[in-house]
Amino acid sequence: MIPFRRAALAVARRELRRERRRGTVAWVTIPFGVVALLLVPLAVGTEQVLLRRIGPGLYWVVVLLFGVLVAVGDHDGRSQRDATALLGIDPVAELTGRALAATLLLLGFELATGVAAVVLYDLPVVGLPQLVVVMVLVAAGLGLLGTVAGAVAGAGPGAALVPLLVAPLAVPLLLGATQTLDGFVQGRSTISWILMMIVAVTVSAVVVVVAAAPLQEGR
Amino acid sequence: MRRYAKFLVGAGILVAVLGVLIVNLNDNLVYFQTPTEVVERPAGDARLRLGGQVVPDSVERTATETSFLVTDGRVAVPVRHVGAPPDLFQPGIGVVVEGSWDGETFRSDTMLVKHDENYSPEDPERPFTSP
Amino acid sequence: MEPLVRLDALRVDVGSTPILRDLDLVVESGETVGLFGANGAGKTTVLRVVATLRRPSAGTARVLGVDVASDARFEVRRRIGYVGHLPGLYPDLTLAENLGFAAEVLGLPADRVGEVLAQVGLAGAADRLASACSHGMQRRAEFARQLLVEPELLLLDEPHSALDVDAVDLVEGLVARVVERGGGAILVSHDRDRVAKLADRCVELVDGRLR
Amino acid sequence: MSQPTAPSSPSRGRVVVAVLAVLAAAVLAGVSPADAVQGELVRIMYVHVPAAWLAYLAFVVTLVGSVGYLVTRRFVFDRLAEASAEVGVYFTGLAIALGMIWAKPTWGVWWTWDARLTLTAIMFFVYLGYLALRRATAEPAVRARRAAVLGILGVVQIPLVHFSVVWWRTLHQPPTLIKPDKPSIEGTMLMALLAGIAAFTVVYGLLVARRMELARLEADLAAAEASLDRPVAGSAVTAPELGEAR
Repeated sequence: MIPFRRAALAVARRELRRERRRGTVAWVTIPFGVVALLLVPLAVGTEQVLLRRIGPGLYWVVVLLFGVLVAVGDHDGRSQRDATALLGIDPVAELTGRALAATLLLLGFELATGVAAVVLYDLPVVGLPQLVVVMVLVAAGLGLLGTVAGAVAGAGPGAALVPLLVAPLAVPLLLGATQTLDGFVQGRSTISWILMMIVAVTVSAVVVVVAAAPLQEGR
Repeated sequence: MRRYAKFLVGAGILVAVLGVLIVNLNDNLVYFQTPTEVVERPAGDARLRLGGQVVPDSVERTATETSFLVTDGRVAVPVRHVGAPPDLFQPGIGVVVEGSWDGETFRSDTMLVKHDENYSPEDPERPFTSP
Repeated sequence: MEPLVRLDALRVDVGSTPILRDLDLVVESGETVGLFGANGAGKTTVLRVVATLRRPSAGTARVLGVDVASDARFEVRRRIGYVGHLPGLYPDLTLAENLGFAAEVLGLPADRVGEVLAQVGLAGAADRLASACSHGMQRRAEFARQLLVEPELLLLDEPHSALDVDAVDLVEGLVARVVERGGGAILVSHDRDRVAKLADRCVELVDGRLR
Repeated sequence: MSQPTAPSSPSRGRVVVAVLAVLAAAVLAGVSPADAVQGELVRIMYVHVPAAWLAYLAFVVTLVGSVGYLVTRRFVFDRLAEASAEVGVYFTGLAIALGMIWAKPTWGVWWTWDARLTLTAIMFFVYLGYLALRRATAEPAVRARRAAVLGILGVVQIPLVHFSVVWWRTLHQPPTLIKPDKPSIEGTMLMALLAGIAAFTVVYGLLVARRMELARLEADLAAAEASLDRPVAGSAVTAPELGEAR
């Protein structure tokens, strides 16, 4: 049997390399996310005071909805899956590697759209340690959920279902992210929200481990 | 070339529609309203942007507020701005303030300094001073 | 010693339609078996069951000493080489990157990739995206991957499709290598004559049964 | 098969002219006086305005290339459109970034939604989309045709962006140079600005020529590789060596 760590890291590197070749995240998803941040104020009003108030919420909604597209990545056809399986890669390692790559891409997406949100909405950057923790947790949670959803929906027409499958499940991440930062600004304790996010990420990780073999083999 | 005739017709229609939009959207696309407009069209409690020149000699500063008159040359509106004004704020400069009416005064919480299209040296006598 | 492959009363259904019925087949070490039959006879399904990629509906299939329906299949997969009739390369990676991924997973030195690509005559195309390669070149790259993996059981689905004369020799060389080391091979084709040249014995699949 | 030719390096003369032009513009921008209201911040203008000018120029050239391709179906026009759009996107981004850096100390915000800023951002993203469309389409003729349609439609935005400050009341200042009466800018500043525009235009020409050359080489390479694909002999595919192992 192939060592788990080696297989997972190889899969993650493979997925990152594929993204670099395709450039979908850098050329399509990130610009589209920034366009969304740019357009929403045209609909709700462009007053600086209003935008400073709702800006963080808009940012996290954009991260959630567009982040799903980043997390799903590109699904393999059957022949690619067969070839990978016959290298002796454990299905859990395959999905873990994909989730790892998705998490790193999501961090890049969060960073790029985050800078755009700060600049566009003139947001103050406060509570940097909390912000970093929240961004990492959201990226990990969305990466795991998107990977599972991608494996559930498969390639072809099913792939369009993925955002619908993930978005409702990602509510704890959205709530945790906004409430943690809100709580920091208002001086409330944020630890319970962070704990909730950690639980959400852990549950998603458990789902990946339990569901990997049936999802990857069941077709 | 007949294929491009269709394309040209399409482009022509597009330009015409855009022209109509530009004329008609005028009111909605302006970034701020002038003092004359805000006096003629009372806005109630709604937030709006007001832009014009700061009347020289009308500026009074306190620790937390700045009061001044904003004019478009015809009407002057008293403005009370809460918070520190931008560095470039000075009598005679163009400003856009964001806020709402508080009785007869316009109470602003956001101020943007509007630079005009004229560029002139600090000291017109010595145009070639190096910085 | 247990044979490489032993199929006993194998049955595979898709929905309620049987694809394979009462299939018995044994492949011993050092043996090359040709499996031929018409389109839709179930040839590919046999290969996928043997490759542990598809569960039998009934009967048993033991490959390299383990039951393909058990979790032990994960342990033996690395020792099975399977080239399906569709290429299994990632189209958005180069040939070298595709094989480099396999080498990384298997813990092989990276320069093996260049060696095996040269062996199949693709040294000049190593840095070309798989999507920019013809079907025949992708098949050659698949064979290069088998040289990297060095399987004990080689399963080739229509090995001659999309190949030129040189590459047909390549199939022969690849099979010979595996057999030399005490492994075995199953070659599936609709063309009896071509398979017969390479195989020690041939079996025909008709309507999901061996004849 | 067209034989790939070695890259012709741009004539040294053109590079020297470009370097000298940029240096002259930089010196003029450095010695010109500080602005009465903005102070030293005014120097951002000497790059911001030329960058915005190049954006207009580049997208008009993309229009020319797009129309040229559709009429003649010659790929040189497609390469012109592509090269110009890439340079244009770069300079649009530069103009926006510099504008933000200027806006923060002047207006007090990095960004606001006045007509000029919003339309410029939309133009930036439309041409970013143009480049993404090119990346996403592999077949050269299909890519050129689709890109040409977008390259023609996109140009509608240029007058909108430029005259937005005249047609609508914006926070952004109205044009200083291109307007009915004479430019409202002091002489030395005007010289520095014009020198910047001239220097950037020279650099633009150089970049586009270079990028077109690169695109031609890429196309030649792809054509060369494609023609190697069918007969198996060639540099990409050779006879297997595995036979020796038997």
